[in-house]
Order: sequence, then structure tokens, then C-alpha cells
Amino acid sequence: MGNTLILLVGQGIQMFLVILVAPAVTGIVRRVKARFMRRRGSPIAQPYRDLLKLLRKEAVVAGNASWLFRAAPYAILAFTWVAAALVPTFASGLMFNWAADAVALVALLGAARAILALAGMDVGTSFGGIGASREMMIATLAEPAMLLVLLTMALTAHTTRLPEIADYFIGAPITVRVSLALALAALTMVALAENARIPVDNPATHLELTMVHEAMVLEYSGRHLAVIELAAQLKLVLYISLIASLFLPFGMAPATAGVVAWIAGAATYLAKLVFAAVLLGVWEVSIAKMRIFRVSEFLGGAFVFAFLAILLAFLTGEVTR
Amino acid sequence: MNYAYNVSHLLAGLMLVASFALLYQDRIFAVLNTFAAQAMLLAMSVGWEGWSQGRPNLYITAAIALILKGIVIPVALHRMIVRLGIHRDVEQVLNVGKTLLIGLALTALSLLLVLKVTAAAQNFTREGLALALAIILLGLLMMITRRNAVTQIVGFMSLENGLILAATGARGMPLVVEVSVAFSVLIALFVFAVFVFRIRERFDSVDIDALEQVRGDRK
Amino acid sequence: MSPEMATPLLAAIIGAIAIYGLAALLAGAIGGRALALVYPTAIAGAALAAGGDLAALVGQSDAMLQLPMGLPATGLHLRLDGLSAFFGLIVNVGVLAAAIYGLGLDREHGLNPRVEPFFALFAAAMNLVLIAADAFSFLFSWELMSLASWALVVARHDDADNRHAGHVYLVMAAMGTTALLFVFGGLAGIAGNYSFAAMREAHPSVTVVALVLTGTIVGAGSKAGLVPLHAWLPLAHPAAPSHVSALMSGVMTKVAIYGMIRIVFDLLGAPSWWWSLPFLLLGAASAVMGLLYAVLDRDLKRMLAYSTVENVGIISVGLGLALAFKSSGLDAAAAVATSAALLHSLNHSWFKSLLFLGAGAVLHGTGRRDFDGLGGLIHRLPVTAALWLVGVMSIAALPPFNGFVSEWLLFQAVLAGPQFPYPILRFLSPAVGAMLALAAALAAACFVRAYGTVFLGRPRSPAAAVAREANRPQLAAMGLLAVLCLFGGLFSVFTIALIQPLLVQYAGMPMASAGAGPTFFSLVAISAARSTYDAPIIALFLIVSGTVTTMAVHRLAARRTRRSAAWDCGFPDASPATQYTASSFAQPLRRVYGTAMFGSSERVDMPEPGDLRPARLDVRFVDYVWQGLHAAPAGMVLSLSEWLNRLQFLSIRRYLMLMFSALIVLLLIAAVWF
Amino acid sequence: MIASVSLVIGIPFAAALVMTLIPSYRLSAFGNVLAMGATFAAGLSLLGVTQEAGTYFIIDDVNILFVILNTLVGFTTSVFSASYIGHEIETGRLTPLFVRFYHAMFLAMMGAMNLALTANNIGLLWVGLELATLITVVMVGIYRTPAAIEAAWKYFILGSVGISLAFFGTILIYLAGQAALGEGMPAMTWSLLQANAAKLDASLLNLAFIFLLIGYGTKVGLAPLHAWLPDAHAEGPTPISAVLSGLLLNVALYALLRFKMIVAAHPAAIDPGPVMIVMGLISLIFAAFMLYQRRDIKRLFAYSSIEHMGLIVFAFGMGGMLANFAGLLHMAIHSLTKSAIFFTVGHVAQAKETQRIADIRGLSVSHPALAIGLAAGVFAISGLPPFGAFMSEFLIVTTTFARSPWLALFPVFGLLIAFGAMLLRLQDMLFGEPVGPSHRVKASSLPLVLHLGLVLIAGLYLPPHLAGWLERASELLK
Repeated sequence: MGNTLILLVGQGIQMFLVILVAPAVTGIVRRVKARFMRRRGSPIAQPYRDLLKLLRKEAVVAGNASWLFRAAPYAILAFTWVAAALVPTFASGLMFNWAADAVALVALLGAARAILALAGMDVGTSFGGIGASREMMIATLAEPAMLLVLLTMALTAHTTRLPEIADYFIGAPITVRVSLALALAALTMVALAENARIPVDNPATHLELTMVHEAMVLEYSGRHLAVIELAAQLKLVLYISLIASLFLPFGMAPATAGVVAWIAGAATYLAKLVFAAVLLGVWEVSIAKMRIFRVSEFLGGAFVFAFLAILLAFLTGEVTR
Repeated sequence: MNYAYNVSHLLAGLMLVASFALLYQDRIFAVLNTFAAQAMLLAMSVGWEGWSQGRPNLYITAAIALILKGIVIPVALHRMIVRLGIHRDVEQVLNVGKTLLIGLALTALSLLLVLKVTAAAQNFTREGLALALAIILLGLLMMITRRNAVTQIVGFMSLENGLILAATGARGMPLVVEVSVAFSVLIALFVFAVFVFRIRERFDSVDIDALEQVRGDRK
Repeated sequence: MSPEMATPLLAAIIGAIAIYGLAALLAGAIGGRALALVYPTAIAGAALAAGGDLAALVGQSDAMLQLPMGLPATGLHLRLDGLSAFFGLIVNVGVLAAAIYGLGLDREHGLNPRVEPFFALFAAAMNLVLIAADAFSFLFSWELMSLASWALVVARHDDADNRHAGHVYLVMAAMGTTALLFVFGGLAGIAGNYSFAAMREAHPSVTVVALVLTGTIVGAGSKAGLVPLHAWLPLAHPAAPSHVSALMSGVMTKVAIYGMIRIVFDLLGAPSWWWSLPFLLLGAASAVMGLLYAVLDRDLKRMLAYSTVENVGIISVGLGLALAFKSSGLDAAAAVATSAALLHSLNHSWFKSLLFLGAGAVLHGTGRRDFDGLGGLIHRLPVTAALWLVGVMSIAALPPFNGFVSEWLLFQAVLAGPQFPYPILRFLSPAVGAMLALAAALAAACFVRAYGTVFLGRPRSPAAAVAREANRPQLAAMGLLAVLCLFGGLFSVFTIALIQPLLVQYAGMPMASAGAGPTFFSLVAISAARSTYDAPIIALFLIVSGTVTTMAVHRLAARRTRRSAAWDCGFPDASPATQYTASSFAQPLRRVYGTAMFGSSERVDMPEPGDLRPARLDVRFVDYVWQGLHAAPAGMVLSLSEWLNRLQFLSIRRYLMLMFSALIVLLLIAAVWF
Repeated sequence: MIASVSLVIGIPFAAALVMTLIPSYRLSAFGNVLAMGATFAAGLSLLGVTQEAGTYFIIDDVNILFVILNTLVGFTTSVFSASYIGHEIETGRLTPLFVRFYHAMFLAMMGAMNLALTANNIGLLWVGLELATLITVVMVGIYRTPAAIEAAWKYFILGSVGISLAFFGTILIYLAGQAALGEGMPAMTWSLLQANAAKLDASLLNLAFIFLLIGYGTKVGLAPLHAWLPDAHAEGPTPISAVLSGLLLNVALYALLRFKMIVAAHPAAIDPGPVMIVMGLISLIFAAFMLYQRRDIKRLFAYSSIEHMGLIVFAFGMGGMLANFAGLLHMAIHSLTKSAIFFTVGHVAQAKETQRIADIRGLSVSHPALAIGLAAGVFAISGLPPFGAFMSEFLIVTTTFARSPWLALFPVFGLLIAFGAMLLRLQDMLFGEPVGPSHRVKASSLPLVLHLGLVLIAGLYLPPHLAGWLERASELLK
């Protein structure tokens, strides 16, 4: 019973941790990018301020928007948040980590994306449609790639449960496996695409011909936009956590290890987040955005990597029990 | 006994020759004459069989052959040709040479077949059956290599001659007379139909348009 | 396990069939007002049969009955075992929903003597297929099912497209039936043991097994809609009235799946690994191809039919994996794969029926089913829109709805693939997994597109702008299915519990039972340490986080909301024509996938400046399957028949020549041979 | 036995004579129905007689089936014909004088067929069959339109050649029998020939079978000997089409089967099976393709008869219990169904004043009952449940597949091609907007309902009595 309580508390902490740090991560990325462009950039806390500002503004809703348009932000945030809460972050094996495994994680993100795309189409503008259409096209390549990557990891660890996969890799001898390297490459590419980062999308522009994510949320304002922005930031955290827990699982505390271990785990986790955010910033300033129809080639590459990874995992037999 | 066989062979052989002659003719009246000759040969053959097998009722068949096919029908057809103005030439699909060659091949085939199959035949000689079969096949050949109705009737009758020859040659076969009568009725119907319905060249007319109207399922 | 003789449950099913049959007979014979009795009677029959099936599943009853009918030497064998009962449940729940919907149709559009009698007949035939336990009665009812549904497909006969659909459908159905004739011919052997019981005892040779498998794939596969035998499905399913489309797509394809399972898992004996190959390959191909067709299609109902092809592909992959695992001795994995196939059959029957009924509501409300004439219906048909959303979430395999459960199970099964002793299977299973993943993502795209164009945005036609909401029975039917979708998504442990006896019988062992995981409702694949999925917890999480956010935002934020014109980057256009259409939505997908799969090409006709003619963009597709397997053979048959038809117009002389030639040929043969 | 047999043969012939004397068509039509009813009763009475083989006549399990079927369909056709011909007189297509001969000939034809079916003497068999053929020739030409005369003429010529070849085959059989059984009647008695088949000369039997196959095969309508059949069906009065397809083809097939039994009983003679299989398949597949180009509704169903005769011959060619059973069953079902179809077609043609398929549209709108009848007929003949042909086709295909899988592909191919064509034409006629004239149907639909009802019952339930009887017959045919 005591354990259950601890796990429950840990789960609660994680839920609020991820949502609290999410704007900061985005802030760091922006800051890093600005510095590299020799601008001062906004403070790291700027995303929090933006959110609060949006929350305080009135929401303008297009005339023919339906209930779906207004409910969507909350649903998107809910799906993303639940997904983020289930990825191991500072500790593995928390209360509800088992509720959704790798496959379910992909599906939860898929649900959030589908609702976002629907919301984009609700008002009936051409831009909303552009965004939804491109988002779904990207997803048709990114989602299978991600699923295959997760399945590769699951095969290696003999389980699809993310905490157990993380535990496995913590305990496993550090080696470089071709299949895992391919998986990492594929997952990174997917993460870039899913979070609307360069080279697939540019979160900083509203250039009609290229935008994807921004086109979908074009009609949102006020508190709705705030929630959506938060969801997007949360998603970035989620992906970073996922990559970290799969490929850099060190430092993660076992769920029942106690408060000290938790704090240590949390510190490691935050460090990983900062590292990833910086890396992302660097990456984004050093590369140009692609044309939208090159994206399919980019993600096709991710898919191929992921497929090769799982194929190797299947064929080498190293995973056979 | 040998003597009886030899006579029937001779007659059957002559009938076969007549069949070839039918194929050879290119004038319609000559065809009729040749056919009449074949029918008379048949009558003689049937009569001979009736005598040698001791079956007097075969004489009826012989008489039918002689009177109906030897005289009445050739004459009727002759008059019909004159009356209806049918072409006096025999319209041929294949030329005579080729027809005769095919006829020879058919004869060879029937000889080969019958000689092969009736090794155990006692009463009716194998040659007789072979000749009858050859006459039948030649009759059919005539039907398909000649265009107009009259020559086709003649072809059919020649075929039927072969049948009667075979039937009467089969020793003691019941119903032969009845069948020969039935065939005669059939032939009469043939002639009657041609006459009444003016089916001149409906077998294979040169006049395509006339046919287009009636031949089914074009519409 | 030998079956008992007739039990009340079997009697209930037979009674329900009798009710359906009687309704069909009365409606057909009397017509007029008697037609109004069909749907109420069918509801009663469906409730009775569904109850009987459920009771048989729960009570694990196995009953049989033999009647001196049908094939004289064999007799009529009827048997209600677990498999029949499970699929019976699928059928009768589908019929129930469709009949409730039909009540609404009657109320709205009046009675239709071309629909009602055949509806009941269709229901009777499907039930009969499931309880038939000899080859003759199986195929008899199978073909009757085709015939009844054909009548429904051509119910709106004044449309030439429907007639064409009916023709293609019934000819394909006949082809399928003959393939099944081969199957049963092979199984029955020379002695002609046509009862299933006798077939189970027989041990056919490898050649016969291969032929039987081929026949099953062609026969049942074409009925189910496996690529490349699917071509009739997108023609026929949309042509029927919508509640019948729901039955055909949601339910009849499951009867075909039942046929596959019955023949391959039950009658054919212990599997060899290579049996799985056709199921895996064709299943994966169907999953991807079906969706690519669907995502590019411009007709709502046809899109749904194509998506059925995909789902049948998924089920087939499940069956293939089950065969592969079973033959490799991996019973636990086989149980997961089998349950994936069975549950997906169940789930698909629910959400596809829901979607088709919703499409029917759209069609009746607007008179249109082309994407280019719809839009904004969420305002005019709010309830339908909400229910359809449930269907969309389910079919796109999004948690916590039911489509995801079976998808999840299937991926778990794929993950057991490395244990295969056969290299080909080890290679195939990740490939199949990749195809499934691609299909899942495409499904989401496809249904976002559909929902977005039909229900969201602004109306694209006047008819859509004044559409009417469906009436109460229709909404009730959709509501029932939507509730089932949610139920199946949240409480899959119960549906799993239902099929446990089937898993024991066909996979060799059951799934982990309810309570084996962290909570009672946790779904466990193979072992709790390996994979778990807990839909109720996730749903709870979603509700909690959604509520917390909403409350927080509403507490903290400004609550003012203003309605205004759309922003659209500052260029809002009043014309609904400027919206993204279904075709434009599909354009990126078409560019990515279409060129390879359909040889799609674009032709732009851009007038010179000053030229007043409008610019045009033409997109062309080539349906290779249709070209290769339908258009080309049909063309060959026609040209051959035209060529042979000259024989009708020969002269008598030439006919005699034919006869003569036949004689001479036979004589020559005799001369040479004997 | 003799009493029943002579009734079966005698009643129609006697009635035929009476008919020539009755001027009123109503009365003669009634008399026709009455006589055919009596014949049917006499046919049924054969069930009670002891099965035996006399000098001239024979009754065994095989031909009882044929006789009862023959008299039944003859009876129902006479009922149909009564109302149909009435309509033809009203529209002036037939004159009362011709009708008088029509009824007489109808009865005579039935008598001739019964004669062929009950004959134990192969000469008598030949006589009966040929007599029936010649009578139908005249009946085909009864409308005296150029097309009808053309059809009758074609039928006449091809039929006559067929007659001749069959007779030559009969002579050969006699020759074979004569060597073993002595001269005269015994050598022409089927039961004796069959019992002593092993003593006959094998090669002579082979040769005879070839001629009989071509000769009687012409009557069965096997391709490429079929040419007379479509036109004869299309141009004659519809009751005659029904009888041609439903009965005459069967009788010819029956003759073929009798000879097949003799040949098959000789171990050294050729196996008639493969020859029949090939001929059957050629007919089946050829007719299937021909269906696509048909524009005349009666010709369409005539080709379908060729197709089904091909299938039946194929089944008997396969041989064995199951295939023979299926062949017999299919033959009976085909008779009932095809005559029912021709009844419907007669109604349709009278309702729409045309036989052109292109002019028959939207029947399901204008004449729902006819549409149902036509659809039921087409589905029944295509072997769809719940009709009886499904059972026979089920058995044929499954047993063929079980014995030689690759061979089974051919009949199935033919059947599918044919089904595609039939369905296409059916849909054309049933659906769409009705065009052209549209009269009410006056002819009696009772025969149609009766036939389809029987076919339906056969599909669901074959009484054990009937099944046992079919089994014994197929045992005999083995």
C-alpha cells in the first residue's frame, strides 16, 4: 500500500513536472537559436509569459466554428499530456506507466494529431486545410517509422513497456548496435518532423507555402491558442524524454528508490532536457527548411532506417529468447 | 456363297464408283442421271440381298429404290430445275480435283476403319460395310462441297443409299424395310419443301442480302 | 469435444432464422403493408439470435442438429459451436443496428419492396452460413447470402452504376462460390464426405491442401475483399442502401472471415508454416492498398468500402500470424494473433456499420455522397457528427476506442516474430508490421480527411447547407454502435473473455485472463511483464487531465469569447469553394504514394495570359487491379465471344461441314488409336 | 408393364388423331391438356409396375425418371400452350387450321418421345426419336415467316444427316450383336446387348459409338453439332421451344446414355467417358461465350440449353455414382427450369411484343411478377440456391475436383462465363426504365409456378424415395 502511494505520488509529480518544464524547453531552444543568429533573443521564461498573456486575452472564434473547434485544444492537450506522463522521465516504473506501452504511446500522439488536424479543417479555410493535409501526410510516414523504432527497442528489451525498456538499457552492457543506431537516427528524424521543427517545418514563420503546424492553428486565439501552444511544447518535451529514456537511460531512478534518488533522477532528466534543447537549437540554425514535397523523402528515409532497424533486430536473432 | 458375296461386292463397288461420278459432275442434269444410276444399282443390290438372304420383304425396299429414287425423284428434280430456273451448273466450293482427292482419302479412311474393326465379321463381309461407309461419307462430302439445293438433296440421297446398302447387307436386321420407307418419306419431304418454300439456294446463296434478313440474331 | 444434440440455444438461432425467413417471405409475397413488418420482426429476430449467440459463447455450449434435408446422402447438419456463436454475435448485432436504422428509413422514405424482403433474407442467410455444418448447406446459404445482397445492391436499379456494380458483384460472388466448391471437393474427397465432421477426420495430401488454401483465398477472400479480389467491393457496398452497406461491409465480410477460419483452422487440420504466407502477404497488401484507394477516393461510401478492404487485410494478417505461430508451436503468440483477428472482426463490424449508417444519414440528409458536395454538417447534423467522430476515432485505431485494441494486439503478435524457426517468416513479420503501421497512419489521414470534408468546414453545396438531421431510430442505431465501440475499447477484457474458448481451440491456449495485469481491466499480451494496455486508466487520465486543464483555463483565463469572421491570414474568402477539398487534402498523399501505386499523373492546362478560358488540372489514375483482373479478362471474353459468334451466321453447308469434320476427326482418332 | 407403357405411348397418338378432327381451337386445346394429363397419369402409373425388359419395351429405374419428367413437362406445357396459342390466334400469328395441326402434332411428338424412352429395341428407339424430330421440324416452321422457315430448314437438314448417322451407328451395333446373339430381334434388343456386352466385338462398338455420338449428339445439341438448336428455339412457338429444350434434348441424351451403357459394359471398348467429357466441355464453354452476343431472348436461352446439355454430358462422361447422380438430377432440373424459363419468355414476348432483348427494359417496374419469374428462372438455371441446380452443380464440381482437380477448372470456367452473360442480360431486362409497348399477361402462369416450385423443393429437400431412385439409376448408368 505504501508503495502504491509512492508510485502514485511519483506519477503525479511527473505529470506536473513535464507540463511545467515544457515552456522552458521551448524557451531554451529559441534562446539558443537567437544567440547563434547573434541576436539577444527573448528570455527563457518568455514562453510562460506568452502563455499567460494569451490566457488573459479574449478568444476570437470564427463564425462557423463548431464545438469541435473549441473543445479540440483541451483534447489535444489531454492526449499529449497523458502520453507525456507515461514516458519514463526521472524515474521508471511509476504508478501508471503500464497503462500504455510503446504502441499505445504512438496511438495517443496520433489521436492528438488527428484532433488537431480536424480542428484545422473546422473553420473551412484554405490554410486550415493545407495544414491538416500536410500534417497527415507527414504523419503517414513519421508514425510508422516511430512505431517501428519503438518496436525495435521493444524487441531488444523483450517488452513493449517503456519503463522496462529503459530499465533494460540501463542494465545492458553499453555496446553500439547497428539496429539501435538506425533506430536513433529514425526516431530523431521523426521527432523533428512531429514537432514541426526545421527542416520539416519552421515554427517561427507564417509563410503560406511552407507552413504545416501553424496553418492548422491559424484560427486559434486567446486561451485556445495558449492551450495548443502548451500542448506543442509538451510534445517536444515528450519526444526528448522518449529519446532520452530509450537511448540515454542513465541516471533514471527506480520508482521506489526514495526521494533522494528521485531528486537525482530529476536533475539528470532536466540536464538531458537542456542538453537536447541546446542541441536542437544548434541544429535548427545550421540547416535550411525543405520544400514540402522533399519532406516525404526525408521521412521516407526515416521510415527506411526504422525498417532496417527492425529487420536487423528480427534477422540477427540477437533478440531471440 | 462366295458367288453371292462377289455379286454384292460388285454392286456395292459400282455404287461407290457412282458416288465418285457424282462428285465429278459439273452439270446438274448429269448429276441427276448419275444419281438415278446409283439408285438403280442400289435396287439391284437390295434385290440381290433379298434373294440371297431369303428375305422377300427386301424387295419392297428395292422397289422403292428403283421407282422413287431411280425414276420419280430425278424426274421431279429435273422438272423443278426447269420450272424454277435453277442454275444448270453445279456451283462448287472446291474444284473437282480436290473434291475427288478428299473423296479418295475418305474412302481410304473408311476401308481402313472397317477392315480394322470387323475382323470377326461372318455374314456381311467387311468390304461391303467399308463400301457403304465410303458411300455415306462421299454423300456428306457432296453435301458440303456443292452449293445449290438440288445437288445437296442428291448428296443426301446418295448418303441414304449408302445407309440402305449397309442395312440390307446386315444379315437379318429387323425394321430395315420400315426404315427405308421412313427415309423415302424424308426425302419426299425434302423435295416437297424445296418446291413449296422455294428454298432454292438457301444452303449457301450467292445472294447474301436475301439471307441477311432471315438469319437469326443479327438485329 | 463432441457436440450435444439440439439445445435451446441452437433452437433460438434456428428460430431467429425462421423469423427472418418468414418476414422475407411474407414481405415478398404480400408486399404493401406487410413490408412495414420486416424491420420490427428483424429486430426481434436479431435480439433473439444475438442473445442465443451470446449465451452460447458464455456457456461454451456446442450443439448440433441433423435434418434429412439438403444433400440426400449427407443430410443437413447444423451446429452452433463457439466460432459460429462468436460470428453470429457479430452478424446479429449488425442486423439489429441496421434494422433499427431501417425503421427510421421506413418512417422517412416509405416502404421499399425492393429492399425489405431481401434485407430479412440476407440476415437469415448470413446466420445460416454460420451454423451450417456440411459443405452443401454452407455453400447453399453462402450463395443465398450473395443473392440476397445482390438484390439489395440493385435495389436502386435506375442507376446504371448500380446495375454494373450488381453484375460485377454477383459474378465475383459466383466465382468465389465455385472456388469454395473446389475447396469442399478437395476436403470431401472422392467418396464425397460432405459433412464437416467427416472432413475433419480426413487427412488430405499436400497438393490438396495447397489447392484448398488457394480456393479459400479466392473464395472467402474475394467475399471478404482481399486485394486483388476486392474490386467488386467498392462498387457494390456503396450501391446498396446505407444500412445494407453497413451489413455488407461490416458484417458480411466477417462471414467471409468466418469461412476462412472454419476451413483453414478447423477443417484442414494442423497447420504448416507456409499456410500463413498467402494470408500475410495478401493481408498486408490489402491493408495498404485498401487505404490508398480510400484516401484518394472522392465518394464517401466508396471510401468506406475501400477502408473495409484495409480492415479485412488487418484481420487476414492476424490469421496469418496465428497460423504461423501455431505451426511453430508458439501457442501464446498464436493466441494473441488469433484474438487480434477475432476482435478486429468484432470491432470492425461495429465501427464500420456505424460509419456506414452515418454516411446514410448524410446521404439522406443531403442527397449527396460525394465529398465535393458536402461540408459543415456538424452544424446541421450535430448528433450524427458526434457519433461519426466516435467511428472515426475507432477506425483510425485511436485510444481509448475499440479499433486500437485489436491493432495493439496485432502489433504484440508481430513482436513475437523473432521466435519463428523459419527464416521467411522472420523476414516477413517485420515487413508485415511495417505495412500495418503504415496502414494505421494512412487510416488516420483518410478519416481525418473524410470527417473534415463532410462534417467540418463550410457546406460545399446548397443541399449540404440545408441538410436535415437523421430521425430518432436512425440515431438510436448509430448510438448503439457508438456505445459498443467505446465499450469494446474500454472493456476489451470482456470481449477477450468471450473468445477464450475459441483461442484454446484454434490457438492452443487462451490469452491471459482478466485481472492478470495490474488492474482487472488491463489487457495483457503474452505476459504482464511484457505488454500491457489499460484503456480505462488511460480514459480516466484523459478525463482528469482534460478536466483539470479546462477548469484551470476557465478559472485562470479570460472567459470572453467573440465570434468573428475567419482570419485565414487576412484573406478570408466568402466562397466555400476556396476551402480545401477532399482532393486537395489527398494531393500530398497522392504525390507521395499515388505515382507508384496507381500511376497517377497530373496534367495542367494553363491558359496564356489574356486567354479567358479557365485553367484546368486533370489527375489521372490507373487502377491496375481493375485493369488486369477485370477489364482485361472481360475484354478478352467479349472479343472471344465476338469471334466465336461468327459461328451463328454460317450457312447450312458450313454447319454440315462442322458436323462432318467432327465425325471425321473422331473416325481418324478411332483409326489411329484403336 | 405393357399396359402402362402402351398407355403412355398410345394416349398421345390416339389423341393426336382425334385432334385433327376438332376444328375449335378451344376444344382442341382443352383436349390437348386432357390427353397430356392422362398421359402424365399413365406415366406415374409406371412407378407401380414391375420393372422388366420385354422384346420391344423396357422399364427400369433410368427411364422411369425420363418418362415421368417427359409426361409432366408435356402436361404443363400443354396447359401453358392452351393460353399461349389463344393469344397467338388473337394476334393473328396463327390460323385455326394450323392450330388444329399444332395440337395433333404436339401430341404425336409426345407419343414419339415416350416411344423412344420406353423402347428396348434400338431400332424402335431410333424411330421414336426421329419421328419426334421430324414433327418438331414442322412445328418450328409453323409461323411460316422467312426466319421460321429458314430455322426449320436448317433443323431439317442437320437433323436428317444426324438421323442418318445415328442409323448407321445402329446398324453397326446390330452387326456387333448379330455376331454374339444371332440374327434378328435379339441383336437389336438393348437389354440383351447390354447384358452380353462383353461378348460383342469391341472395335465395332467403338465405331458404332462414334456414329451414335455424332448422330444423337446432333439432337442433344452438342457443339459443333448444335447449329439447328438456337434458331429452332427462337423461331418456333414458345411452347415448342419449351418442349425442345426441356424434353427432346433429354430424349436424345437418353438414347446416347443407353448406348454408352453398352459400350461402357465392354472392358476392351473405348471408354466413352473422355469423349463425352471433351464434347461436353466444348459445348459448355462454346455456348457460354455465345451467350454474350445474343440479342434474341429465346436464342439466349437456347444457347443456355446447349451449355447445360454440355454440362450434363460432361457429368455422365465423368461417370461414377456422384457424377451420374448429379447428371441425372441436373437433367431433370434443367428440363423443369428451362421449360419454366420459356414459359416466362413467352409471357414476356407477348407482353412486350418483342423477343429482342434490347427492347425489353424495366420489367421489374412494368411487370413485377414476370420479372420475379424470369429472375427466379435465370438464377435457378445458373445454379444459384435455393434452386435444385445448385445441388447438381455442387456435386458435379466437387466430385470432379476431388477426382482430377485440373479438369474441374474447365466446367467451372464455362459456367462462370455463362453466368456473367446471363446475369448481364437479366439485369438489362429487369432494370431501368420500361420502354416500348406493355400489355397485360394473359397466359396461365400456373405451369411456371409449378415448375419453379418443384425446382425450389428439389434444391431444399429431395425426398428419400426420389433420391434412392436417382441413386439406383446412377448405379445402372455406371
